[in-house]
Amino acid sequence: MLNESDILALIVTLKLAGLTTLILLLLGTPLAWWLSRTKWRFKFILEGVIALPLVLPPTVLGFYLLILLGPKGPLGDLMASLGIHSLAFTFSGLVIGSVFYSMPFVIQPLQNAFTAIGRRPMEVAATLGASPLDRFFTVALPLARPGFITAAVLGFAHTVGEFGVVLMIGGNIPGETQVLSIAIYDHVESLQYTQAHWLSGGLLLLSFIMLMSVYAINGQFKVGRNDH
Amino acid sequence: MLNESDILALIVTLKLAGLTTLILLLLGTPLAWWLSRTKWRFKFILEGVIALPLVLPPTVLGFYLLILLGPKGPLGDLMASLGIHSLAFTFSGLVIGSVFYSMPFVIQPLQNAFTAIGRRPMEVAATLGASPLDRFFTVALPLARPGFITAAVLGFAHTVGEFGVVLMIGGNIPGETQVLSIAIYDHVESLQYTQAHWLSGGLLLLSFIMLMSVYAINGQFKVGRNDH
Amino acid sequence: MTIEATFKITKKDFILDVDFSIPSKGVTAIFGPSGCGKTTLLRAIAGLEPCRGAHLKVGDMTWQKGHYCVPTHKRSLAYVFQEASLFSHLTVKGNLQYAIKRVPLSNRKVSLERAIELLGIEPLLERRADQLSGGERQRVAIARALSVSPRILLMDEPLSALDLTRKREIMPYIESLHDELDIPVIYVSHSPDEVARLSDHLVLLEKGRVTAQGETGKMLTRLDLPLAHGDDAASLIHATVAEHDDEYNLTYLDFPGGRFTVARKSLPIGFSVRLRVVARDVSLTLAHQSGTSILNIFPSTIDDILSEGRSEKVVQLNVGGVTLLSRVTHKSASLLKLQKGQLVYAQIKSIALLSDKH
Amino acid sequence: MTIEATFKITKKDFILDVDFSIPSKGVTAIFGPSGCGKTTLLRAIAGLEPCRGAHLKVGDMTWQKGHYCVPTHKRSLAYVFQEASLFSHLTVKGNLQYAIKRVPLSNRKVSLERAIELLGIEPLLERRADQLSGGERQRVAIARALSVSPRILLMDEPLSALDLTRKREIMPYIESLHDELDIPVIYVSHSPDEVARLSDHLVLLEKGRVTAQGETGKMLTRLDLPLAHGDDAASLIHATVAEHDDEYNLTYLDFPGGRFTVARKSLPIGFSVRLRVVARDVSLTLAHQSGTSILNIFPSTIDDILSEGRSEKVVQLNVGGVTLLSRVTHKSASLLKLQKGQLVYAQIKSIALLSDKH
Amino acid sequence: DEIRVAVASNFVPVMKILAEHFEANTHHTVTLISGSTGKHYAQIKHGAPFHVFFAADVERAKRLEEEGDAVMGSRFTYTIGHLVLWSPETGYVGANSKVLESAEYRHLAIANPKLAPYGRAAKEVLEAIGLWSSTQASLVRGENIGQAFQFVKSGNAELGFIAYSQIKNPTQFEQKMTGSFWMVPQQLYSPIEQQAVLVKNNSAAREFILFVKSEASQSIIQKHGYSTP
Ligand SMILES: Nc1ncnc2c1ncn2[C@@H]1O[C@H](COP(=O)(O)OP(=O)(O)OP(=O)(O)O)[C@@H](O)[C@H]1O
Ligand SMILES: Nc1ncnc2c1ncn2[C@@H]1O[C@H](COP(=O)(O)OP(=O)(O)OP(=O)(O)O)[C@@H](O)[C@H]1O
Ligand SMILES: [Mg+2]
Ligand SMILES: [Mg+2]
Repeated sequence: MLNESDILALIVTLKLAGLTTLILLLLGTPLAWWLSRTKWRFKFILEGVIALPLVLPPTVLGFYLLILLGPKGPLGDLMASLGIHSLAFTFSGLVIGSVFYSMPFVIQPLQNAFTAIGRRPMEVAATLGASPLDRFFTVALPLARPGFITAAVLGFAHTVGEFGVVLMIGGNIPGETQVLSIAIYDHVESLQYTQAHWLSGGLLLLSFIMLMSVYAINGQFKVGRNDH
Repeated sequence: MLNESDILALIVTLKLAGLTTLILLLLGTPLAWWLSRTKWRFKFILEGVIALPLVLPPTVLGFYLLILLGPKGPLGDLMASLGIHSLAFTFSGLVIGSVFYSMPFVIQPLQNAFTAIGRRPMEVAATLGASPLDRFFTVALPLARPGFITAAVLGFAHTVGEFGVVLMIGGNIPGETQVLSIAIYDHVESLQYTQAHWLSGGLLLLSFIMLMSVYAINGQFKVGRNDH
Repeated sequence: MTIEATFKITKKDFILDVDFSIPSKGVTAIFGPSGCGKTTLLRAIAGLEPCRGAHLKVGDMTWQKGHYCVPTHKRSLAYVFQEASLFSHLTVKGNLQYAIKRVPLSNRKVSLERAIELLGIEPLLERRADQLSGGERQRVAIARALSVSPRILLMDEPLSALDLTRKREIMPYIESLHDELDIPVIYVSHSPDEVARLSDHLVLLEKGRVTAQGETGKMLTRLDLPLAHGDDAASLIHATVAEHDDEYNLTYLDFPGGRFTVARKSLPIGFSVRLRVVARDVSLTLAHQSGTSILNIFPSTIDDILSEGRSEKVVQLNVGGVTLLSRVTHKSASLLKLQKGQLVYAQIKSIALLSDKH
Repeated sequence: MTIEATFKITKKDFILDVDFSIPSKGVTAIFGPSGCGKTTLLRAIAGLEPCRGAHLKVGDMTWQKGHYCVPTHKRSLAYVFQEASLFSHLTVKGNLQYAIKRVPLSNRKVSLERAIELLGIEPLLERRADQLSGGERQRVAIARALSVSPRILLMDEPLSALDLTRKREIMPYIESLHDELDIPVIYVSHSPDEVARLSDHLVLLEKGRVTAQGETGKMLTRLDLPLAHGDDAASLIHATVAEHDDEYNLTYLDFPGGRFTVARKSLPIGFSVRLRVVARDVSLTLAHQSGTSILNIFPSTIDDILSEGRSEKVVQLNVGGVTLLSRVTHKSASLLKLQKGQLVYAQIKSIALLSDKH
Repeated sequence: DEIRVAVASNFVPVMKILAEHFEANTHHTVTLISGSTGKHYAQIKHGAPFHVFFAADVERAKRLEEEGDAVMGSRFTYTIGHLVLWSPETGYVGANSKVLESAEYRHLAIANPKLAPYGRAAKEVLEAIGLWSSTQASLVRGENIGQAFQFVKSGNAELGFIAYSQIKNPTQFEQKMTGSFWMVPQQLYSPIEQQAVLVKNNSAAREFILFVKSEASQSIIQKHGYSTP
């Protein structure tokens, strides 16, 4: 049912979504942690900025990223002077665009989860001799697990379904920047509905199995609360 | 700078995003609450289903919704027999599409926030004579406030930036289903870059002010934790 | 009027299996070691522990019977939880108001002002829960429970976070509740002192089972129960205010065995009071002694003597029909040749007066 | 070696302003009413309260001085919090291991097995925190703190959730800590009984200020301090084990004022012990009486008499150089014509023996 | 009356001018709905309230007519597009395909041959001059000709096959179009015909179609770099 280029697109998609989620969790975790702890007066500005990419239509966001990353754009200039080739039409470019676009979905659940922990468990860990980094990993992260699940699921799924940004800065190069969402879109646009149905169905099934496993595993560890 | 149709699009957008967020909060709150409390073994399946719309490219999702809601679709049939006109290409159709698409962004933060409350505060409220509904409104909701902020922000912003679904089932009809994101997209597509810039800039500024206000107000109420 | 309860609740390797009936007036203490199921029992009474086939009747209200189960919020009760339980999104005032608002005007029997004053939380009203000290939180929780004007009050170690002075201020207030409001109080405690001071009825819990229960006074002096054997073994005596002595600021209390002399209390003549006499504080002499600072000396008969450990004995005394416990060493017992039926003088150095109305 | 501390911490309308120096060995009790700043002080010592210009030196370690501040995790301390503080994502075992893993092997001085056994938490090891009773949680928290093998132990009302039997099992263990491990313990309590039993040094806190501090024994009997006036006023006496009486199973303890008779304790001859004598339990007679069950009678001189309320007096006695408090009524005082310098016999009905090594 | 006209994105700028003229001469109002032709096709099949459909190709207009979703016999070609190879850099593209053989560019933008007629045309050209396989590695595809243009315009692709109309009439764009281009000879690709059909048979819509077919309209269309049949 799936032709070769569809399979290629599937692989690119999984690679892109996986990498994006990973980068977002890596970047987002410290940022969300900082946001949940800081008493900085103007933190709300930063919070606003983080949610901002959301309101632009993805294609438009992609358009601006294209201009930004292009050789004439401010970032393109900078990168050229550093000897880095243009990022447009490359897999790396896609990753950057997706990271940018899916950021709020990862930051916000994490920030909420970290805030919900409160100060006490961290204080307890400190009195037990755990350094800030140690207690972050051994106390804050496990206690924030529901937030991580949500962040990862939203980040991953959103990247899989993402389309506008990727379309715009990716250039739809098979095996490199052609992702599944574009492939399905192309089928729909070119009236190859049967193929579109198959591909969508497959994607849904795959995602459903993945999502369900995540939730099923998550449901097995219950983060108990000290309130009973 | 903005022509009449842009302003029309802005109004439609705000109406759509506002209504969608409202509906999502109304529908999502009980669902999220139930998910956070139930001990149902197969809850993970439902959780998976809810996150599913995310993985389809919006246009494709819109395509399927179109098939479903169109006069020839199963739902369209049903509605026609009930005397309801097809919902495709109407504002109501847009709302349905957006609700469907933005659902996971609202459910998940709410569910996490509800889970984090734990059982104790609800038990306390019960011993003070508060009925389930009463304590839900007077205890669970206020304690889940960070989750509500996140849910509303993600839901609203995502609907504003949404595009594919709306384009597909809305039909881009000015004054009725043409939203700002599509208007910007059209400007970009028809190479009217200056107008696109102005519109994007305006949208960003507006959204930024709104988001910032939400966060600033949110920052003022601190939901304290009993752990100090 | 009684409270009848039958529960069977299983939690992993713990089983609470109780079936008891206690008077639905006065203070009933649930006493037992850590982990014996006190909290679980209280939660079951409040309807917070799901349990099938339970039976619970409080006075004329049936709260649970077979499949019929009144939900917690419809049970007219108040609950002071063992751990902090203030709403963190409300101030102290908000917490109190949350309770009050849900009581119909006609049912409001407790004056919030008085509770606030008595618990000393006036200056805290605008604070949030996380800005309070441990004891302050506990006091607010007590005030909040009282403002519900409940038909029954459940308290899970409500005073454990408080200092003695506070405790002694609050205890009489809790005692007075059943007089003023005629509401029964079920009071979980692991402090024998609190139990003796507060409770009229006592339920002993061990490993999820009721080992004994009855009137507190009788339970305290029953030599077959552990309470009569600890360092805190004590007897409860009911007496009435007979006379005040203005010269020395004393009050005389009559009980069937004689007259007690205690520091003056502003109580009306004829008022019923409860006295706690700790066994360790009761010494025995063969003759009535003079030239001693001890004012309370009563002739009594030895009812029973039991060894307490290898070096001490518990002596159960009969003072005009009232049971009194005394703890002496083997040595003293044999020096004085104590034996059943013997007449001795019980010297009571100190007495705790627990105001009461029985 | 001392612990020197200067803190000034402001919290809305509460100010903690302390400057004290206490010995860095033995148990120091911080005693004061609810809301006086005990927890805040302990948190400051642990480095959990941000405070500028504070000064804190524990033995030879400077933890805070001007802008220099050792972060909490580098302070070799353990802290038993006032409220539940177990990690909810770990089992009981996980909680204990969390602590142990962070102690270098060479520093592990506390046997986890012994702590587990003593605190009776063996059957709970696989449970999660929300499956424990209040007292069980507290015991796990104590065991966890001990497994840190700290250089100083901070405890915030660690025993308030426990029954007397447990308390009496755990207290000697805590006392023994500074002998076995030579670590100082700072112990917050509002129970005079616990303070007298456990502490060598006492810091009285009131409204954020230190009102007095010193050796516990001396502090308890100082008539200018509130401790000598409550119902729990008591004296501490240091004595040594002199002889055992096999016939009656008694132990004789010598102190400068004479010889105490107590129920037999399995302590070696020459062992130092601490005795607590509650003021209410000391009666006075003019002559040495016989035919009484009271074995401990000592001739003593009245050092001072102070009115306690309107009907009682506190009498400060000198028994061979040791201070003893007695509480009598005005009536007894005037019947016996008690006055400073007079010779009387102090009859002590009951004595609490607190094992000790000083 | 209101006439709803679904227009392929690439033709929207011209259609706007036409609509203004039409509105000035009649009492009707024209609402333009721009979008991709594939989307419009699906929407019309599912009952979209459009009156006229200006497709980007022949295929989809024809299918609508054949499948009975459009008025039989109303279909006509309204424009024929021209393909150019363009670079914003002056002198970069010569008057022939030579620049394509050099390996100096990294990206060559085209529209997606599967979706867009200009993409299909570009593919035919590359095949005709025998460079289809050798340029594979540097090809970037836009979803439509608009995106292909943006790729080049933003400088991310050095050159690309775009529509002549996109650079022909600079008044449409805010900036003056500079650069160099090669007008691809017509014989290298099959004509890029765009067809329209009447979706709803109402008189205002028929009027509008007649207007588009008129002399005046045809000359406007031609001015924008299209041919007319
Ligand atoms: N965040 C805060 N904001 C304002 N006041 C506070 C805050 N935290 C504590 N306080 C006040 O500081 C005082 C000291 O609190 P602390 O917790 O040290 O008391 P404590 O001696 O430990 O009392 P307890 O025995 O009841 O635990 C209290 O009066 C309390 O109300
Ligand atoms: N969720 C649970 N799973 C397993 N065991 C539980 C759970 N909750 C409580 N227990 C066990 O049930 C027993 C009774 O608990 P409960 O809280 O009623 O004790 P308690 O008498 O209130 O003790 P304390 O004085 O320490 O508060 C304890 O042994 C406890 O370990
Ligand atoms: Mg309990
Ligand atoms: Mg405290």
